[in-house]
Amino acid sequence: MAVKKEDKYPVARRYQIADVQVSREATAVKPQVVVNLIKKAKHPVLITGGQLLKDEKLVEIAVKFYEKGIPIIATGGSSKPLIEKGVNPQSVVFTLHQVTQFLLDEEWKGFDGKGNYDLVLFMGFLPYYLSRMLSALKHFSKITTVALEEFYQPHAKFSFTNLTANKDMYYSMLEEIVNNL
Amino acid sequence: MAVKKEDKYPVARRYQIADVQVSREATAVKPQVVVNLIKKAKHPVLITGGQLLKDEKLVEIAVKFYEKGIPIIATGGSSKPLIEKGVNPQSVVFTLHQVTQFLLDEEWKGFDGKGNYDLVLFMGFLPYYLSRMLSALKHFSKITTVALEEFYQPHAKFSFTNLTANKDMYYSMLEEIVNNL
Amino acid sequence: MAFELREGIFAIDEMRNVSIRIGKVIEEAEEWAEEMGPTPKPGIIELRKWDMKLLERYEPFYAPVQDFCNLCTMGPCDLSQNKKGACGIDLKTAKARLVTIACCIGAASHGGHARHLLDHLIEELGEDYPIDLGGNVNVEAPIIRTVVGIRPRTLGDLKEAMEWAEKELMRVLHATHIGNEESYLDYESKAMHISMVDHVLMEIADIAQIVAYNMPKAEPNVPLTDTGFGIVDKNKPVIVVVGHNVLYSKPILDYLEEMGRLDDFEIAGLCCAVHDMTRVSGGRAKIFGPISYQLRVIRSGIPDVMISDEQCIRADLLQACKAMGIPLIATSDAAARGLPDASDWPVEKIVNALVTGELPGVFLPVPEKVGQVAPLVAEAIFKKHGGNRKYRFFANDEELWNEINKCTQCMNCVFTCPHNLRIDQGMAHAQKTKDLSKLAKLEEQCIACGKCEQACPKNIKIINVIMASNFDRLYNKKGKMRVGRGPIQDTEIRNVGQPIVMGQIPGVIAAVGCANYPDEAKSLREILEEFVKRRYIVVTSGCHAITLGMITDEEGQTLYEKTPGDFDAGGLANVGSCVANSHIAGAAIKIANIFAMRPLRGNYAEIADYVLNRVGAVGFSWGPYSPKAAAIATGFNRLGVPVVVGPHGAKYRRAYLGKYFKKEKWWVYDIKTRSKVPIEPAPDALLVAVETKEEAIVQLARLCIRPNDTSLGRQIKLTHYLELSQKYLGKLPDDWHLFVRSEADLPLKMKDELLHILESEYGWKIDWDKKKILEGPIRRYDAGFNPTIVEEVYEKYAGEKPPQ
Amino acid sequence: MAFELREGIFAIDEMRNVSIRIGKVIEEAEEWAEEMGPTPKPGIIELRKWDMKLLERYEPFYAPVQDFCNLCTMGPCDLSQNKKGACGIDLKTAKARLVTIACCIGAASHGGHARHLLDHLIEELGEDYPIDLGGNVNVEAPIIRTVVGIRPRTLGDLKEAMEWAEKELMRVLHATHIGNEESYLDYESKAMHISMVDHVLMEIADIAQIVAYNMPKAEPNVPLTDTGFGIVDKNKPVIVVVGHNVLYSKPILDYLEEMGRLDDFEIAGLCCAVHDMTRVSGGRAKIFGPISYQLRVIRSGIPDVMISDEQCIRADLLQACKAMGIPLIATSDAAARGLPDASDWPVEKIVNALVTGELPGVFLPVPEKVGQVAPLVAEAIFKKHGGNRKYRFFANDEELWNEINKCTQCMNCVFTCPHNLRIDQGMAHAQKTKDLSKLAKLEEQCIACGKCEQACPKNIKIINVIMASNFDRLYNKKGKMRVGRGPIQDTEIRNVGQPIVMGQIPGVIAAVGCANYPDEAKSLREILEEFVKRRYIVVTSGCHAITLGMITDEEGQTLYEKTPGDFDAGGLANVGSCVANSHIAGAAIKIANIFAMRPLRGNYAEIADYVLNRVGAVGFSWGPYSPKAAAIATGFNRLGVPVVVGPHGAKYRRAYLGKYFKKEKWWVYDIKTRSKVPIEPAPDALLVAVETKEEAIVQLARLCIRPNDTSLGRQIKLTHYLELSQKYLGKLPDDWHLFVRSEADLPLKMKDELLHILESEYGWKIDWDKKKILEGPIRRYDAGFNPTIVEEVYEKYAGEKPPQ
Repeated sequence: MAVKKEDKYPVARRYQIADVQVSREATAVKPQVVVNLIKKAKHPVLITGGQLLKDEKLVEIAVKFYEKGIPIIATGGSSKPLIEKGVNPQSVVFTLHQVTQFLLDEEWKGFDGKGNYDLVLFMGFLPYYLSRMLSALKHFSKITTVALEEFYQPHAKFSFTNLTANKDMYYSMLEEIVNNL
Repeated sequence: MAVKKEDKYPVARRYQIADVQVSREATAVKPQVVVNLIKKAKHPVLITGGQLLKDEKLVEIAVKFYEKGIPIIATGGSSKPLIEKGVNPQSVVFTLHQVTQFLLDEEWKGFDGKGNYDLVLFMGFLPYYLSRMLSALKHFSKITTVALEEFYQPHAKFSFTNLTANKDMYYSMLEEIVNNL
Repeated sequence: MAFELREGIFAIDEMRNVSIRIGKVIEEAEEWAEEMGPTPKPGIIELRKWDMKLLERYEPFYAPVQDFCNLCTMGPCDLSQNKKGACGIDLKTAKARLVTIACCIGAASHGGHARHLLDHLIEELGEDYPIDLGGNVNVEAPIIRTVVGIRPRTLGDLKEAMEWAEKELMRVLHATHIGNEESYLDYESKAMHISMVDHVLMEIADIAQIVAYNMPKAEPNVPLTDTGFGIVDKNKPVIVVVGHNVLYSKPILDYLEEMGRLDDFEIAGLCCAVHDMTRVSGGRAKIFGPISYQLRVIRSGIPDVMISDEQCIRADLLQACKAMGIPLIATSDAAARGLPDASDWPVEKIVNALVTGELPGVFLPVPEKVGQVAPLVAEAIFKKHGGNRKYRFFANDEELWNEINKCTQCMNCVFTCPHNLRIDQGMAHAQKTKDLSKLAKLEEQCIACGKCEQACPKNIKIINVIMASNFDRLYNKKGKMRVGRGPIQDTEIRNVGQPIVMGQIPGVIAAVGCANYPDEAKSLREILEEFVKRRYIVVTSGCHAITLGMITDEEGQTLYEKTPGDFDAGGLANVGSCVANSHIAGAAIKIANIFAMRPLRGNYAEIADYVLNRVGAVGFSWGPYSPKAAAIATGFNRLGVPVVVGPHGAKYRRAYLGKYFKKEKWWVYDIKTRSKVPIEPAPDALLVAVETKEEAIVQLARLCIRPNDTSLGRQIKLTHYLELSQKYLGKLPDDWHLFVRSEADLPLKMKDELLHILESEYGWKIDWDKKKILEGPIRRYDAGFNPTIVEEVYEKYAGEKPPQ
Repeated sequence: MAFELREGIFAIDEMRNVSIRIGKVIEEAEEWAEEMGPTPKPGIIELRKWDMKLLERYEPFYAPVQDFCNLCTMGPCDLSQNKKGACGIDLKTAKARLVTIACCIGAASHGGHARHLLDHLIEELGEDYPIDLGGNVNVEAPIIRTVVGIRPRTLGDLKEAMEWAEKELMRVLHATHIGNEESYLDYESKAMHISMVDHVLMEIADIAQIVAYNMPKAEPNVPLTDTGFGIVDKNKPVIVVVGHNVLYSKPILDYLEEMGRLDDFEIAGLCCAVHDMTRVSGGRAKIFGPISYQLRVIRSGIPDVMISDEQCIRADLLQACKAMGIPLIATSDAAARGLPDASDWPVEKIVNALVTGELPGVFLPVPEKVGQVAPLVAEAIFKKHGGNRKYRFFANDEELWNEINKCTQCMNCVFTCPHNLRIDQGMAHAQKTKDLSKLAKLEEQCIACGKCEQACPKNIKIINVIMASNFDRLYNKKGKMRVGRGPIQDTEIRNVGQPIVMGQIPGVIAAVGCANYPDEAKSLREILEEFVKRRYIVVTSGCHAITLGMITDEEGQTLYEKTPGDFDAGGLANVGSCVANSHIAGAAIKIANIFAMRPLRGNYAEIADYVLNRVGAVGFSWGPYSPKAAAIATGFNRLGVPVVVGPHGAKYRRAYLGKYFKKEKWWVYDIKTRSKVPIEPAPDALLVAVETKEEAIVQLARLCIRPNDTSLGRQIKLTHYLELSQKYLGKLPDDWHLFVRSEADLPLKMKDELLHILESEYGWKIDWDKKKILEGPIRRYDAGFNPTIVEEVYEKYAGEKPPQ
């Protein structure tokens, strides 16, 4: 299930060498694992970040997630290109910082009123900013976090491995997920 | 060379879960590796610690090291049982703290006047105390450090794996080293 | 027995060992009539109740950078998943403690700075030297008045505030010792306390230097000063200052002026030291750039002598200067840099040691001597090279390309860079195509921290490669910064007080702090220009103010050149260096005082409550990095001012984030109706990190909304909020309806559309004939609405206990 | 116009706004004739030169616990292998900065404590309340005299020292902000500075409480007080205090005394709070144990009410008490513990809330109210259980065994335990054999930090298992501690000054600090008993003093019961709580002053130089754990007193370790011969961590050697050093020959043997007829030897510049 060395995947290398914690590091996962996680989830959500403004491919992927029925919380201005492509995000104005604060609250009902989310996918964030949010969620919540990022995110529960040297692989892994939902 | 999972050896588990650093962790090694390191070393030394006062077996092993020509720096009072068994340590009165300070000084000629040591073996120390000294040597010297301890020592260059659950294995690994020198 | 009455110590004949000290002789007319409020010189728990109000609503959020603690010898302890360590502390409390320590360090920095200035100036000018901030400033130390409860009239008076602050630092730092607070809320309260102290300390420092050095006194129309590499005349000896405390470098100006040789030298610098040099020199000193320009400047080889004082200076400054053959004079006792103390040496000996290279630098904590030594050294070094400074990052192109060609794209640099800049791609592109443009692009984002070079296994001089790749642009950068004006005038406050409190001026955006921007520096201008154009009041200081002075548009103009320096709608006021941030907090306080006549003296909670509910001011720090910035932000938070930080700000570990959905937390007492009323979540955060400039813009507009807005004010604020959300987020914001109290709050142009949405999406009832909202809002607008969340304030004005 | 002259503020008729304050009216006879020395109220660089002398010889040693920094938002930064971070700081400098921060926090703790006490006592007793430490103490504040340069006669005078200290804290903490010092040496100098300030603060706190509360005043024969679980009468309501500041708990005694009900209650406690309670109560208060007894006491269920003040208290105290149904009264503003502030509530309301369990605790920072509330709560709670406290770690054996049987020997506990205690083996042994002895054994070493429970996947109450396994021993522990005596008498100093300086009293061993012992607590007694028997002077304080009061020998006696309380050869003097450590440093200073007539006033470097070269005192902290301990040790170091710490002390990251082989570093100026002479490396370390008690004993003896020892003194010191080395290390120490200056230095009994060794092993030339050493020693002994390493001191006494 986890990405192994003998696979074609690069090693999971922390986005920041000194971003170390005692607690468990993310399991580096292949796309199919993410697909399974989503399928099993009761209330999944995709949170998109500001890097969508600089990467059209990520917008395209997010749209596909949306089309497959995964609701989207759009942060950092990522809502704009998404809305242009027909997405109706659950929220556009709250920052990831705020959304994370909400996620940490077990009483929160989610933006859709259906209760807090159990599986949260993250895509398109500045790595250091996302890392802190994942740390908060790791230590203070039970939510399953999945980082669908170019950089491996150690504080997520599950993360793509490090794909910075191979952007095509990154995109194809994302494609593999949305295609299998 | 390094201890691998498929071996009979237990996993290398830090003596203290939160004693984390960014820098490399010790390579967990088998006895034969230590033998090779010693044989290749130009000026090796064994430093013994206070736990020899509580563990006769360690005294016995240290005596064998000595008999095989490895000089000993005895700290923490470990000199007493060693001297009783015929060992003539290079030093008895300096603490590991002081000895480490000396080791960090490239100009130090060693207690024997032959120049600083290039390979230092550690045996019989309180794990947390040794850990700090190994950290100093890791960051501020080029000396090769080898921890021959029951607890895996992450800041050494090389260390036995964690052997706390199997003292017999610990002893037998030590025996294997001295027998092959 | 008779004696003349002046201040001072008197010996009386025949009375041994008796001294008579004549206290302050105060003109009756000047007596401060204001009654003392409830909390003058508050201790560490006096304002705890106010803090708990804030913390109840704005819940602390912790994003641990490390999940363990190793401060005591029982550790290290694993605190992950909020486990407890050996002392019993859990992860959240440990983080809150660390935040408190950071705020203490931040406050101590401004405090050490203030104390040194104050002692020095009192020694020079006397305790009685008057505090005169010009005719337009009568409320001359609003923070000190509000917090300490005194009205300082002289430099000597500032000492009283200083001593109180020193006492509080010891008490708060005490609480961070192992085995004290058990609750993260109490640590947050203490962090707020020491950060309020920090604001007092900044005010002391800036007032002292303004009056003593005759810096601009609340003048909106201060001159512009030159910024950028391009403005330095390299045919003169160049003296470069770096740090924060002008007291060490001002004597250089004084000495050269005295000698009539000012024109023979270039005096330029970095960060707040030069910020304040421009304030004392009327624009004669020139600005290289913000803090992130240190390695750029040193490795350019331009300085002929470097003067360092304290704070935010590279900890390898001596090494960096030494590598370039630039002599260093370290001046502050906070940063002696391991150098020999040359205080007692004759000037010639010092100059000689530095010019010959016998010593790479000296520690010279005697300002007057620095004034003499620095020009002599610069001149001698200049003579050596004759203005022909060879070094420009690389001696020649070959050297540059040799470095570039070493790169193997191992990406160690990328994984250690604070911004994960894709240096590998820039190098690869250059290797393949001989085109430096990708590397040059990095220069716009690079903070020149140099970590990449530490990580590079090939020892490539990456910083130099980046700088050299953008050489022409960097070297020719020119801009203009408006010199720091100091405080806001009482008259300005009188003009804008009402429109701010009512909401017609949609907000005050205070862009302050350091230069760890997440993006190209020009994003800062893009964000602020949006607000200047929309006629918000924009205020700035510190490295943000400097950066703004370096970003030119297509016409080659900075925002300063296009905008007046008033504290008024559509103005861009630069108050000055870091310590001048106190004038921004002071302006908020003065609105409560001058416009609303709220008493200041020892009356912190009432003032903060006023600001929180009424003054639509938002702090903005796009590139915060230091403990000082943390203290400044936390001090604003306690005063009821929300702060938006760039994404690096998430590394401060702690934010204050309210939850719109916790309806029970959003209430006020309304003094008019004698009731406890639910309110809209405005502002809904006190500290929040945003990721992009788009997000920053929308959040800033959003957080300007206040419960006390009039209908017109709310309408204006919502207009901007909604427009900006549509512009940058692609649609109306999710929560706009929460801020609608009546149809009069709705932006005029969108009124119908919005009413329809309220009806269809939110189920509100609308009377379509009258275009009135019948049902739906959290509360109705009431013109006499008089909100407070402080029981004592309620009681004071309502004359009765607050309702339950 | 005439007015009477008293101290105070006077209004003069007709002169508005003029106050005349009459300063101190000092009797001429009492005038302090001593001239002011060179460094009164030193700033952060005034003593840098002295520090650099120490640091040159005693090189800082860094053992990084973490090799990265994440304090600013440019980070986190990898500093491994001494790499530089984004701010340019390298690993060593970062560690030195952290040490400086820790010392600041330590000093701030004593300072917060001192300030609170002082303000409170001045409010109660007035500024003029005299400082009277008894007839035998004329040099009543040696540290303040030496450092601050004043001679405090009243509580009010102490404020002057306090304010100076607060100022210095701000300046030192300032220097720890990002971007200040570049050299680890300068951070060490600042750590030393704030640690010297720490000693001033401890002196303020202890002098204030001694004079105000009439604690024992330098009395050697203070009463013994009871210690241990066994001495608490469980048939009375039990009030338990924990923390450090007696000001909050003393009112309980006062109130009960006033009510005539002292005998109806047990007042016991932990750590320094009860240490000082025994000083105010003449032994009425009882001591449960040192800081590591907190969970032991709480989970035993014995307390009926718990009073916490500040420092070293478990950060989960409220949770721990709540779990046991023990109401908590938190009293200090440094540790409000998130509790509601009950200051304004009527006593009944507070008592009711606590007794009914409506609230688990209150924050009550009003000492007088605590005095009333605590007994009422204890009595009510006691009534509920009627003395039949059910809980004794486990309700019954079954519960205990259920817990034990859960253990799977996963060893998570072992890998998180500060001592790596083999809990797994204790559990396994019990599971297999039903024998609890292995678990019981752990109780002797366990500091009850509770981390094991956090790590246990089965949620076993490991602490309770360990305590219950040793239940009878623990519950019946009884001992005696000699109550803290306060300062050392001038007369005692007069008696021992010469023998200490000459060396005939082989040394002063000061055992101070916390309870993080590496071994069974009894090892502390074993170590100190060796020195008491050998007629060293042994001094103790804090948790070490408490622990010594709990370890009984076969005869059931503690070391106190077998040893006089004098500051004299063979004595064991307990000075008091943590803040009483100031009297130990004070004693060293007083030796220089009273015996050697060296002037104290503002004369720090000379005094420290004197102590370093002449006073064979060594600090010893077997179980140091806190930043306070770090500051105390560093303060001793600056004063020239070496400190030996237990192995956990290595986690302080920094030591000061000289190198015997760097011969150029071991020199002094000899004022007598007007020359610079090489010396023996004595002492060769200022801070060193030892691993075992054997090593501790030898190091302590070794570090007592001083260059100034007379032949007789050296002979005695070497005798002990050599004997102890032979006894514990199995042979003569490696370096004994370095300390031999002439044959007269040699231990008499071993003289021949040693001469032979010197000849055969070290190649010394011996005149065997006269049994004289001809060649070999580093230097010859000279009776008039007058060493100093301070140029100014040399000049002062030699009347000329020192030789090169």
